[in-house]
Amino acid sequence: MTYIERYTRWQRFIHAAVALLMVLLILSGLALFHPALFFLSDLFGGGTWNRILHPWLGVVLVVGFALVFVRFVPDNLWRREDSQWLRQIPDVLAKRDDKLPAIGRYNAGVKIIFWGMTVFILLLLVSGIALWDTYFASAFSIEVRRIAAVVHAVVAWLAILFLIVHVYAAIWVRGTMQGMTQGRVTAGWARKHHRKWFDELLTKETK
Amino acid sequence: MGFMPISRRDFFRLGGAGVSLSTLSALGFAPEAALAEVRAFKLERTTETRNTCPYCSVACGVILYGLGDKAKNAPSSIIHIEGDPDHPVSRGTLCPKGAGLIDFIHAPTRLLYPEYRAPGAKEWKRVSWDWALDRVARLLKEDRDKNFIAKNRDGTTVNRWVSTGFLAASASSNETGWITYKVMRSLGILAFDNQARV
Amino acid sequence: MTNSWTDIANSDLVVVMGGQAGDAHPVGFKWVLEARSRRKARLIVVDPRFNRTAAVADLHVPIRPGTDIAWLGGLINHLVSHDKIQHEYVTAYTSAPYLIKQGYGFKDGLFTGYIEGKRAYDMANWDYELDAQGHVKADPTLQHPRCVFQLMKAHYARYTPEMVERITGSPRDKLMTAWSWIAETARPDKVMTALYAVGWTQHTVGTQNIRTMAMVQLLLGNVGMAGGGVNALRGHSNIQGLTDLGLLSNLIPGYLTLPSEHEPDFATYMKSRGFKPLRPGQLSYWQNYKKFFVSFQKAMWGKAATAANDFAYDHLPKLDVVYDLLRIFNMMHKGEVNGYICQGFNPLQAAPNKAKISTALAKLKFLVVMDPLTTETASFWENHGEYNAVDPAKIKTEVFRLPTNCFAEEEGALVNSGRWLQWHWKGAEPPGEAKTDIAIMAALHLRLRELYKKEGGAFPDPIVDLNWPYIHPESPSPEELAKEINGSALEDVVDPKNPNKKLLTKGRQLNLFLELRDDGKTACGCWIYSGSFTEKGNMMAQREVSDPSGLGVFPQWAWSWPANRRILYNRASCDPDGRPWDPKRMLIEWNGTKWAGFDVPDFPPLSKPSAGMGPFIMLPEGTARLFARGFLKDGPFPEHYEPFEAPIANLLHPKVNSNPAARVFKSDLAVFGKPSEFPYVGTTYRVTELFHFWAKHALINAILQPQQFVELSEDLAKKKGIMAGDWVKVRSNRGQLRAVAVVTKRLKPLKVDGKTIEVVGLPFHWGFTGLTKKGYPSNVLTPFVGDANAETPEFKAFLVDIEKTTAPAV
Amino acid sequence: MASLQSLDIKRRSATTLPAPDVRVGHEEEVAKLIDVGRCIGCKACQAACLEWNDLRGEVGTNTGSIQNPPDLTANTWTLMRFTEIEEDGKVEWLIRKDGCMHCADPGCLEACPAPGAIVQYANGVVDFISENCIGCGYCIKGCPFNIPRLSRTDGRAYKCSLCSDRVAVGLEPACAKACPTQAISFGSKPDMLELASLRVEGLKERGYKKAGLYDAPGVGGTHVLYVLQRADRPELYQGLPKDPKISPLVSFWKGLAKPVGLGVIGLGVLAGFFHYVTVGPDTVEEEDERAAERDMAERRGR
Repeated sequence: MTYIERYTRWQRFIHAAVALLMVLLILSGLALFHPALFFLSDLFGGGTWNRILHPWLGVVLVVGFALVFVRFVPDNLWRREDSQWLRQIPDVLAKRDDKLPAIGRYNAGVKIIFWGMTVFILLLLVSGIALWDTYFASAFSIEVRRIAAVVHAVVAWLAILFLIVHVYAAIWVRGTMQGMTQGRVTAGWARKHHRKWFDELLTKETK
Repeated sequence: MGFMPISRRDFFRLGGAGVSLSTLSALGFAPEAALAEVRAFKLERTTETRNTCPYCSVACGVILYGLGDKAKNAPSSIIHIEGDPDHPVSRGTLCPKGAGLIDFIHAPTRLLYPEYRAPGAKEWKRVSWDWALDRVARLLKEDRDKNFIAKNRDGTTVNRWVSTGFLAASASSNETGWITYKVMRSLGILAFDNQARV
Repeated sequence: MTNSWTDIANSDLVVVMGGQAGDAHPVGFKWVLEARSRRKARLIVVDPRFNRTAAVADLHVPIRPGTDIAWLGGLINHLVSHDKIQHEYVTAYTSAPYLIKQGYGFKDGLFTGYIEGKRAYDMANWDYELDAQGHVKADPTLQHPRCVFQLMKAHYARYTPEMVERITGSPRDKLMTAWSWIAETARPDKVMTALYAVGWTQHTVGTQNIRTMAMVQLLLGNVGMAGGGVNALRGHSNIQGLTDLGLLSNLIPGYLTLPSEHEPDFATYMKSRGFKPLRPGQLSYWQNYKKFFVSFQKAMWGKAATAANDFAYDHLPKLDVVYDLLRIFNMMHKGEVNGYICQGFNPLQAAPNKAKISTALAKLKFLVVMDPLTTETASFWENHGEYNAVDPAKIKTEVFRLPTNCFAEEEGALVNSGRWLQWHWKGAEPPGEAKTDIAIMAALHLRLRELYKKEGGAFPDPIVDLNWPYIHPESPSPEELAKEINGSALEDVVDPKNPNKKLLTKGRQLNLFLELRDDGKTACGCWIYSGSFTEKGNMMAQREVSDPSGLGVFPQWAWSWPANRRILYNRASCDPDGRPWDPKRMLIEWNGTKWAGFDVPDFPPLSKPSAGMGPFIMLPEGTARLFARGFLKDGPFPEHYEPFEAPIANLLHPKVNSNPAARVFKSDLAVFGKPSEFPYVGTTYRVTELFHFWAKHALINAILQPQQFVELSEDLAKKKGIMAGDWVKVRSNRGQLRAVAVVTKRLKPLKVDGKTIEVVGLPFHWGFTGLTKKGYPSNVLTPFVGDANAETPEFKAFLVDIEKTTAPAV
Repeated sequence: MASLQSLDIKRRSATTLPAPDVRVGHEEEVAKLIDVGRCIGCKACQAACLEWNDLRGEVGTNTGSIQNPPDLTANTWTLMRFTEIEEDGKVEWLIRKDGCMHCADPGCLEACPAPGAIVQYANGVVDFISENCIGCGYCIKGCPFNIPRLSRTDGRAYKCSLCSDRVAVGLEPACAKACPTQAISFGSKPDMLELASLRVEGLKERGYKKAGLYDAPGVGGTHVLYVLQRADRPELYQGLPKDPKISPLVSFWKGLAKPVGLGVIGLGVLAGFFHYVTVGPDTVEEEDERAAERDMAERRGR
């Protein structure tokens, strides 16, 4: 079997870091979001540590995500075939790959996640700062802070939903995880799911 | 006759103590158990002393709450002051000055020992009471002996001393006032005044 | 106070003027609001500022500082000309009907007898016309042109509403509303009370300010009534007690007076203190003066005071002049004083013209300060930058700072404004090495006595002879001292009519001053306190809270001087026949055989109404004086004089602008400011959060009012480009201070004689010690001039200028 | 959960189960009545609060007003707010004691994510339990009156406890005891409402036609009541809200959003699960690999 390198070591590291942070943020965020999940704060050393760590984790996440963004933004620009792929989402879900258009390195799903997360993280950053009373209590009016609380909650919720899709897709589409964990995918995987990317690689190689 | 040297409301100190103490301890004040608990009532076993606010002449009744039960080995410290509800004028109320009296008692600027400042000096120097009182008595006597006027120009006996003066307080007790009067007048002091003047 | 704090609740109308009862005495002020709750009483506040008291008032009347006599004189005119006086009361209980000597008169601002150059009056003619028996001539119809009533009417006829408005700046509508409300209380069943404080005393016409209100209250029949009276709200917890105990230059405890040098012997001294009744059948209680005096001498010098030596009369110093605070600091300033002891008093902050006080202290050889706290006075030689710019090296004064206990660490009695002697108990030991004032005074005495015994010296007798009967001579107990003040029998006294009846038993405490004797068989430190610590025990420690009257008398709570009487002149609450003017306010009444009721009668209990004794038993005429015969130095009727620094000339008599009998030292005359240079009126006052110069040492209070500020109107702020929170500089001709501006709607410019007059408010609590931010005493600005009678400095009206400045360097 | 006598807990923050409630409704609800018409702004309440609760802030500066400190802080639980107004040439000095209103429907408690950090006792007192407070500041956003403040030093939120420690042993709050002019009274809520109506009447008799009670129905009533001279315009008193209620934003955030949000997330996970078990994994088959090899060989071969 032939393998193709999909992610470098650095790319895997930064993605993993962001993913880890995201998990921690979701856990600590959910602890504060719903009393039924407050027990999660014990993972962080209790409610107060949970409250202290969450915003700082967020800051680190923003930095990490910025690196991810810079690296991956060229591959995530929208292409014509992405729209076609999106229209055929039932075919995707039903594994009718043969009916789908050939797509590049990333499909529309990933791109939506990518751009979604970019927007969400920006919103979470801004609303999070407005909520960060320890340092910024006097910088925002109560009303602004209330709006920020709602924005932060709703956006975080959307982000979680996106990530569920993202993670599920990775699990569902076999061979994907390997790309992020070992950096390589099989040629068959590439050809099946990202035909255009596969072709581009071949073209590059044979030039 | 309602003489009441210390406190009327023995309720907190004795009678009620058994009951309330057991109530409190039954709840457990171990921090880990404190799921939702009001702050412990801090006057539970303090000693109450009746006093009068020393500021203005409304003379509100105050109760001093002293740490400890006045046992020999536990010198009391006042931890809280609150209005005396029995007092007919103040009825337990206080103004912001009275309500802040605790910080007067424990002011960081309270004087703790006699001090002396020599002519031209830039500093206070701690001295002993004996030294200070001996020195003041000596200075008083020197000035009195030198400037005492036994007779005026007409030859009338006047027995006065006006080169030293005394300014009495406005918040000291009658008993302090009386002994001050005795001591100062016996010296023949006329330059004697108190805050009532201003 | 003639009445008590709790009695205020019995009023129908409360007039707060010359003080700010709510701001400075919030707890006592509760009884004003109680009067509102109970009887829908109204509250009038007459004050330059819309203060905290005004915040809950029914009417606030602004007034220019220092014009209270004009305001009240106008009120007298209003009452008299509208016939709003309580006729029966005025005729029977005041001096209104009495005839005054021909020689009395008033013209162009001066009463007769003015001695130019001496700043004093010959008061000989300010007196009653007497008949052959030495009794006052009277005209009960009040029609005689020389009767007090007619003279008073004529005197105040000049105080028309127009004139009062021009002088005081009080808008006419508010003035008339206030006067008409006050006039309503001329009815026997309507009572008004007047609450004042140092807003009246701290003027060069201070005593007369109070007198004018007393006259108003007499005309309205409100003196002696529950809910009435003229009530001084004393500023400090025991100013009343220390004054009762005579801790003033010219006093002996119980308002006896020290001899002057014109009274070389006891007989001469007593000659002017005979107090012979001026009308038939009057008590003239001061006739007992000798008993009080002799018993006092026995308390002072015990066995050394004998009939043979006129009870040690020569042990007392004889006055040439009164050595009040201002005089002593003036002498100090001239280098005539060597030693000074301050016991819990902070004159560097409290006395006028700080610059002068500071210079004066530096001329002392030694200064002793006894205080629980650091004080500015003890530290007057320390350099605190702009707040106390002195050079320690140049100050040669030896200073002693002796730590004393505070209230919580002692027991003893304090006398409240209502004359209640209340005992308090000790809660803890003083911190560190602090000692009680009693122990310090005892230590000084014992040392001096020892020195004089050993070395001799100038007239040691009064020191060596001083009665010192205490169990522990170095620390007399408060109870011993309290018993000594109350007095005891020194020998058995038998009833002359019945040899088997012992009137007094040797060594026993006296029950009351009625038992005092002039033969040396009793000793008593302060006669008015006699009854406070009897054989029954410490009456000042009584804590019975019942009030059978429902009028707030509380007869068994603590003990009230004199004789546990709660409302002075309460005989005047009844008509001449002994029936209460207002049955709902019954304090005492004649029950057919004696005077009885809820309060101790201020009257001989068995004196029948028909005997005609007047209710003002201390006075030889038995009635209250609308005309102060030969008593006050600046006139028998109060007259409006401008403050020594005033923005306008006296509209009534421009040639006699200020009080012609007020005492001014020459050097101080030179530093009065002119309105051209200092166009605004400065006035000083307290804020509620701080007490004088002590509460700034209490953290809680420092938090509540952390930094010095001055108040000014929005108009003045606009004119001077000052915004709230800006730093401003306030200057007078004596000094300047820097503070934060509080710009407020509560100060408004006043229209005074067509001119606009601005008042600058100067709360006075800050200094260079304590926990608040450093500040200046407002006394850097105030003038060194005193009231004609009480020598109280004029802190309440002087001239300043104000301008924007920068923050002080930190 | 039991607490001191008479302080059974009625509500507890961030708790999904109801509190034991058999006693609730049978214990007397307390209230503090603040009659602004009798207030002289002496700050005795402020001093008594600092004293009793052992709070001491910093000695600040004067900012051009006698209101000090200028705002509530973590150690200033009550504050006299001074407002000067002038209408028709008449000056009025409106002085309001600000502090926690102890709402029947407390926004702070609703917003609080920390279990048991905010409780409401059966007597109506809303108390912050500092041990449980995590310092998130959500209570501040939840409060319609802008009362809680975070401590700069320990990071926790603080506010007036209505002296729950005093009330628990049958005493009145320190501020109510100290108030020299009876502007503050304390008692059962019905008693306070009755007293309030007398006070309102008194004010009306004295010419304050717009006098009235402030009991904030929008938050279910409060356990701190005001009698205002100008009940028609509470905002005159330094922004006392005219019709306070918990912000709809907070209600959404802490109401609907919580179950719906969590539910949808759960549904998302379930959707994935069932998709997986029904459709099965999207695997790359041998055939795909071969096709890829073929393509590669083809391209290389060309």
